Amino acid sequence: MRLLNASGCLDALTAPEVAAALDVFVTKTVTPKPRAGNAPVRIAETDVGMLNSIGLANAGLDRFVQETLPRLSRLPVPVWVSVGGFSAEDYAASCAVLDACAEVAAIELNVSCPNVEAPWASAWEIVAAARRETGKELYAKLSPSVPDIATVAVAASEAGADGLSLVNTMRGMSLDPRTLRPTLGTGSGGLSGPALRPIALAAVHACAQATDLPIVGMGGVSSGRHTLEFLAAGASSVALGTVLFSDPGAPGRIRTELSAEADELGLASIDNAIGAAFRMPAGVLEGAAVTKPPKSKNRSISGAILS
Amino acid sequence: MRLLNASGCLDALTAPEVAAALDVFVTKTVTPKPRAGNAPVRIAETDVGMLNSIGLANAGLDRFVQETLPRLSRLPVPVWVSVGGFSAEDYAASCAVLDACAEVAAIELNVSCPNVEAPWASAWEIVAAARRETGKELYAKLSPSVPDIATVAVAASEAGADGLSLVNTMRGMSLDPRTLRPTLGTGSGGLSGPALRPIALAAVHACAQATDLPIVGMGGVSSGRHTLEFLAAGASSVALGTVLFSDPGAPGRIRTELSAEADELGLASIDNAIGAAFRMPAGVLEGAAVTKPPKSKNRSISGAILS
Amino acid sequence: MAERMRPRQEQLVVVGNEPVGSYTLLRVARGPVDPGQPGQFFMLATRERLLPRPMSLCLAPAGELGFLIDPIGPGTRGLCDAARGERITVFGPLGHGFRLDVAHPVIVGGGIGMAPLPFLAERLPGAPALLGFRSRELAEASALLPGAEVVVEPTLVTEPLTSLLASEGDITPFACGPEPMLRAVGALSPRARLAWEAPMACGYGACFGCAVAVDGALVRLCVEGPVLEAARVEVAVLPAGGLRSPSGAASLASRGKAAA
Amino acid sequence: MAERMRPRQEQLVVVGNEPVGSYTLLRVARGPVDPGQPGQFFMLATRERLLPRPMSLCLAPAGELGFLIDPIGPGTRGLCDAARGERITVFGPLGHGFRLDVAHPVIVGGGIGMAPLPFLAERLPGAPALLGFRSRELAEASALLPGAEVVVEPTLVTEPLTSLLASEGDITPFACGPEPMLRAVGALSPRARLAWEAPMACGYGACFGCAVAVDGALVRLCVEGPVLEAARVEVAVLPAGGLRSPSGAASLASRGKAAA
Ligand SMILES: Cc1cc2nc3c(=O)[nH]c(=O)nc-3n(C[C@H](O)[C@H](O)[C@H](O)COP(=O)(O)OP(=O)(O)OC[C@H]3O[C@@H](n4cnc5c(N)ncnc54)[C@H](O)[C@@H]3O)c2cc1C
Ligand SMILES: Cc1cc2nc3c(=O)[nH]c(=O)nc-3n(C[C@H](O)[C@H](O)[C@H](O)COP(=O)(O)OP(=O)(O)OC[C@H]3O[C@@H](n4cnc5c(N)ncnc54)[C@H](O)[C@@H]3O)c2cc1C
Ligand SMILES: Cc1cc2nc3c(=O)[nH]c(=O)nc-3n(C[C@H](O)[C@H](O)[C@H](O)COP(=O)(O)O)c2cc1C
Ligand SMILES: Cc1cc2nc3c(=O)[nH]c(=O)nc-3n(C[C@H](O)[C@H](O)[C@H](O)COP(=O)(O)O)c2cc1C
Ligand code: FES
Ligand code: FES
Repeated sequence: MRLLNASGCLDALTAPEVAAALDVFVTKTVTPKPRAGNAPVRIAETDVGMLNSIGLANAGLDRFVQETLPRLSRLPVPVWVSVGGFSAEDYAASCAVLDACAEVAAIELNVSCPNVEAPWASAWEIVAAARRETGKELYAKLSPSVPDIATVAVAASEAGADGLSLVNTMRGMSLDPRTLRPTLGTGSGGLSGPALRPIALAAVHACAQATDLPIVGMGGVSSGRHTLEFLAAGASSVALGTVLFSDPGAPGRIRTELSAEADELGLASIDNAIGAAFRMPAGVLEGAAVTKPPKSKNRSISGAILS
Repeated sequence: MRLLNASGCLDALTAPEVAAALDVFVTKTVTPKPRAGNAPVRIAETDVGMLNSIGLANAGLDRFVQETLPRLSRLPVPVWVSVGGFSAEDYAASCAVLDACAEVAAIELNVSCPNVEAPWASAWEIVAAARRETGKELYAKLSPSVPDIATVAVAASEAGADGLSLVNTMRGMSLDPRTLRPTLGTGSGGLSGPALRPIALAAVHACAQATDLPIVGMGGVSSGRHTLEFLAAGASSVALGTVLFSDPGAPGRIRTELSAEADELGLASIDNAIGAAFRMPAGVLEGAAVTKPPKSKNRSISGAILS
Repeated sequence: MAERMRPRQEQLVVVGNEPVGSYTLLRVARGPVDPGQPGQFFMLATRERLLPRPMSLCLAPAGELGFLIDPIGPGTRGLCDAARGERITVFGPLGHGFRLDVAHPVIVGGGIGMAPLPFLAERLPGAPALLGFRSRELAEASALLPGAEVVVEPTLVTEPLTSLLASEGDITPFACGPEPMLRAVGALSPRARLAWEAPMACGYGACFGCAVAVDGALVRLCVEGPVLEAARVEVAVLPAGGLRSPSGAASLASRGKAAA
Repeated sequence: MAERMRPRQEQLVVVGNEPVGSYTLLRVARGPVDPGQPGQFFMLATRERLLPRPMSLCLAPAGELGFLIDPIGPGTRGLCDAARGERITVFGPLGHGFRLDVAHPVIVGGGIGMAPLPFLAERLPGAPALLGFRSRELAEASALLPGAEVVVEPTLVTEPLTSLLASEGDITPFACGPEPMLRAVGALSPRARLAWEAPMACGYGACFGCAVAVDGALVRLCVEGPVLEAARVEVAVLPAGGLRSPSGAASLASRGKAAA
């Protein structure tokens, strides 16, 4: 089990001690060209989570590679670089550059659906293009705003991804209580935090069932119990996002809470909880080996009937 | 402004006094054939909402028309029938039958994405097929689990829908705290309640901007303030779902809270708040006329960049 | 529903909250709410939880409603922590309780399933009562049903019931308890009246969450039950092992610990 | 960040919570937390809200940290309601405060913008102070800055400042207040040191939510500020009308009422 930060939720240069408490540091998404990001107001709080419309503000790949990466390499933990873009070529070009950087342990592709018509098609295209340019570990980060995230995960897997990061934010909105106009400058923004947790848990569970890829689970994790649940649903790593804003000490606290959970469950290692949601009650958590969740290639869509 | 119940969240036959407190009663989704629904456990509570996997349990269209509809016609409020199915023909056949029933004021098409590959294409297909069979008012109820709900709304509008119901549940999951296995019998289920509110508000806002159709807003509404926010985002009606489970008196309470909000805002009618989120600060809520939100046919997809 | 009391939703004041063994007896001022019939239930809203929780009426002293609560999760723990003077939203009475029209009733309960039985016993004066518990501590709750015969595991409550059925053939068990117990009682006596449980979001027929199979068809337990005649219930559609079966209750934690 | 105090995250005990006019002075036991420099801020977690709220340090009496809070929304109201003995999670000191290295400082504040000024005045003994408020009641908070010249609307604090600048040209304003006030002060004196505001989720550079344009580039106010030199700030990227401009503050409610 590895503990990461969620992309865009920590800057290791302004808070190196927080990054050092993780197993992996993930950068904010880097795009080929610099981006100022969206106009303020960029963040808002709702009763069930927070909204952001940062707009992928970043200094661009060149400055990232020249200025930021050398400083990040001094961190005591491996660095994953999150890559974004507006076409498969964008991703491919960034991967080609990063492939040459020894400091980069892995690349996370922020597949934020440039092609809304067919999310799995664009995931396939982006991962395949990136795969051609790099031998580094490639994680595909997926959006939960699709009818069936498992089909997107399967496409990413078939295109050559080495892992999945699940999930990105959902579109949400809040209104100013006095003017009744949108709080965020952009109208709507990305919803993160508690509201995302059941959605993210379902996404992790569905993708663990549909693919063999290792999964970084995230979405509203703020305790050892939540971390345990993502592991049980099939994630082997968990990333902290919104919780870091209110609690920069969260990595240490969550590790402590996780060992308490493991003790409570009688587990030698919390890793034994990975995939527990897929095991039959009788075999639950017995033995140290990690049971792989069953794969079903021909998943039935009738599972889509909810209410 | 009309107050409705959300489909599947009220049975007017077991609770006629709750239904009578609404402006419209909406039935649970009726399918052509009877459905037993999913195996228990069918409901679970999470920290941010509830999960259900009822599985469209219903007695089927024939029994609905013969037994239920005559009893519903005794209600003091108009009845909308929610229709579900597994193909466009299913919807069309049900609409043909219901078109002949005088008791039916409108039909809500529960477009729960039988075709996950292209949500707007299946919305178009279903609405168009239904439209051919009935002259009754047709509301298309859409899922928020799509990359861009406005494109689905536009498709429904172009296929002949008279209105939109926004939104249905999102896929979510919770685990039993002791066994770490899914709480619901089906694994995952539909997430409703508070977690859905910012998502639903963004969906209403986006669809109000993209189409001219009247909108029934729903998702986590549990107070007059929430109702007001959905109106401001562009809904002209609001439906109550999960809140009815904990508070069958919610319709009356929310009406009282809404008049207090209107007084507080200095509005002659709460209808003057409809679309307030689209108005320029200077003109906010002045005058009694309902300002239509601006329509943009060529909406830019770059709005999809969140973080 | 015509013959039954119209359910009311009221904010009722907590007047007492005392431990009874491992359970808690929560008493609220009754206000205008009718206690209904034994076996009927109320939905109790709990602090900071989205959904209310179904609770059988346990006792109906003048001006009060009493609920016996097993703190097994966040909702029931919240109710057990309710302080005197606090207000709790109560909705009921709901569902169909025990029909009392039999000559020789016997009251049978297991664990927290004894909750509806003290109120039932009031309406069935003289009926013998049999209670089974998993431990001595849990058995303390039997004080609420004076005169009951109490057994503790490994003895199961079905043992004294079997003897009674053997000696007096025409008795009708009125039972509430974990699903395996209800099944066993139903097998011993198909005309037994059994109070079942299912997860409930609303308690008044709105959500279709509480479906159980009766006479082969799924029905809403909150509408048709919770009390049903034994022979009519097809328990196979309840969650594997039932909600309160020993296997369902055996937690990951306790099993993990035993293994460690 | 090398020269500054390393921020700490601690649960600090509330030792006092007193009204000061319409504001509240929240005092917590300092524990191991350093008060930092005037103009630096702390993130205060609030009951039941997801995100902490940025608050300037107002007073730093021995062993305590004091915050002056305007209850304008759920977060600030929660802080104003904190009871003595309650623990509050405090993270700081954060950001860059006022550099004090000028010959003739003048302290200028508007409304709740006076929050960081008492602590600043301690470090700038003898500096004249000018405070502006929208009402007499709000002006009661000026008691925390004894000796300050206080004006109430319609008089704006820029009026006495303009006079002072006319008579003593080499003064440097140290200002905190609503955005239009800061703009006006910056226009009067481009070398003014201004404490800006932006919505902040984290306060330590993690979220990029607090972006403002400085020298034409978007920077994080929590990292580069909140105190910035007037001439460097391009206010155009702040939300239309600013966070605390009179037009921004004019609520739907008050406008609606006026029209009614
Ligand atoms: C008609 C009816 C009457 C009831 N009367 C009483 C009563 O008088 N006193 C009383 O204490 N309880 C009663 N119950 C059960 C009670 O409603 C549940 O225990 C409660 O809803 C659980 O809520 P929770 O938040 O505490 O636990 P949850 O978090 O909902 O559940 C905690 C754990 O217990 C399991 N669980 C959930 N529901 C049940 C259940 N019904 N039985 C067993 N395990 C469950 C869950 O799977 C979970 O592992 C009644 C139930 C019904 C349907
Ligand atoms: C560096 C810094 C230091 C600060 N120091 C102090 C201080 O010492 N004392 C103090 O009372 N406040 C201070 N603030 C402002 C304070 O952080 C906000 O008022 C608070 O976060 C609002 O939270 P809320 O939940 O109460 O209101 P919200 O619900 O967040 O906002 C309520 C209403 O006020 C508006 N609003 C939101 N943020 C602000 C803001 N910053 N200014 C004006 N209106 C706003 C919103 O648009 C909304 O209409 C400081 C802000 C910053 C960035
Ligand atoms: C302020 C903010 C900025 C974010 N920026 C990015 C980003 O640059 N790239 C990315 O892939 N995800 C970004 N995300 C999404 C997070 O990485 C994460 O997927 C999401 O917030 C869910 O996790 P959480 O609920 O724990 O925050 C951002 C989230 C937030 C709140
Ligand atoms: C128990 C339950 C059953 C539902 N059944 C249906 C249904 O049959 N048809 C339908 O269109 N939506 C159904 N829904 C979705 C609701 O109509 C509504 O869209 C959703 O719950 C969001 O509103 P809420 O957050 O106020 O509950 C159901 C929701 C719940 C909670
Ligand atoms: S509990 Fe909702 S229908 Fe029975
Ligand atoms: S408040 Fe988060 S970066 Fe400044």
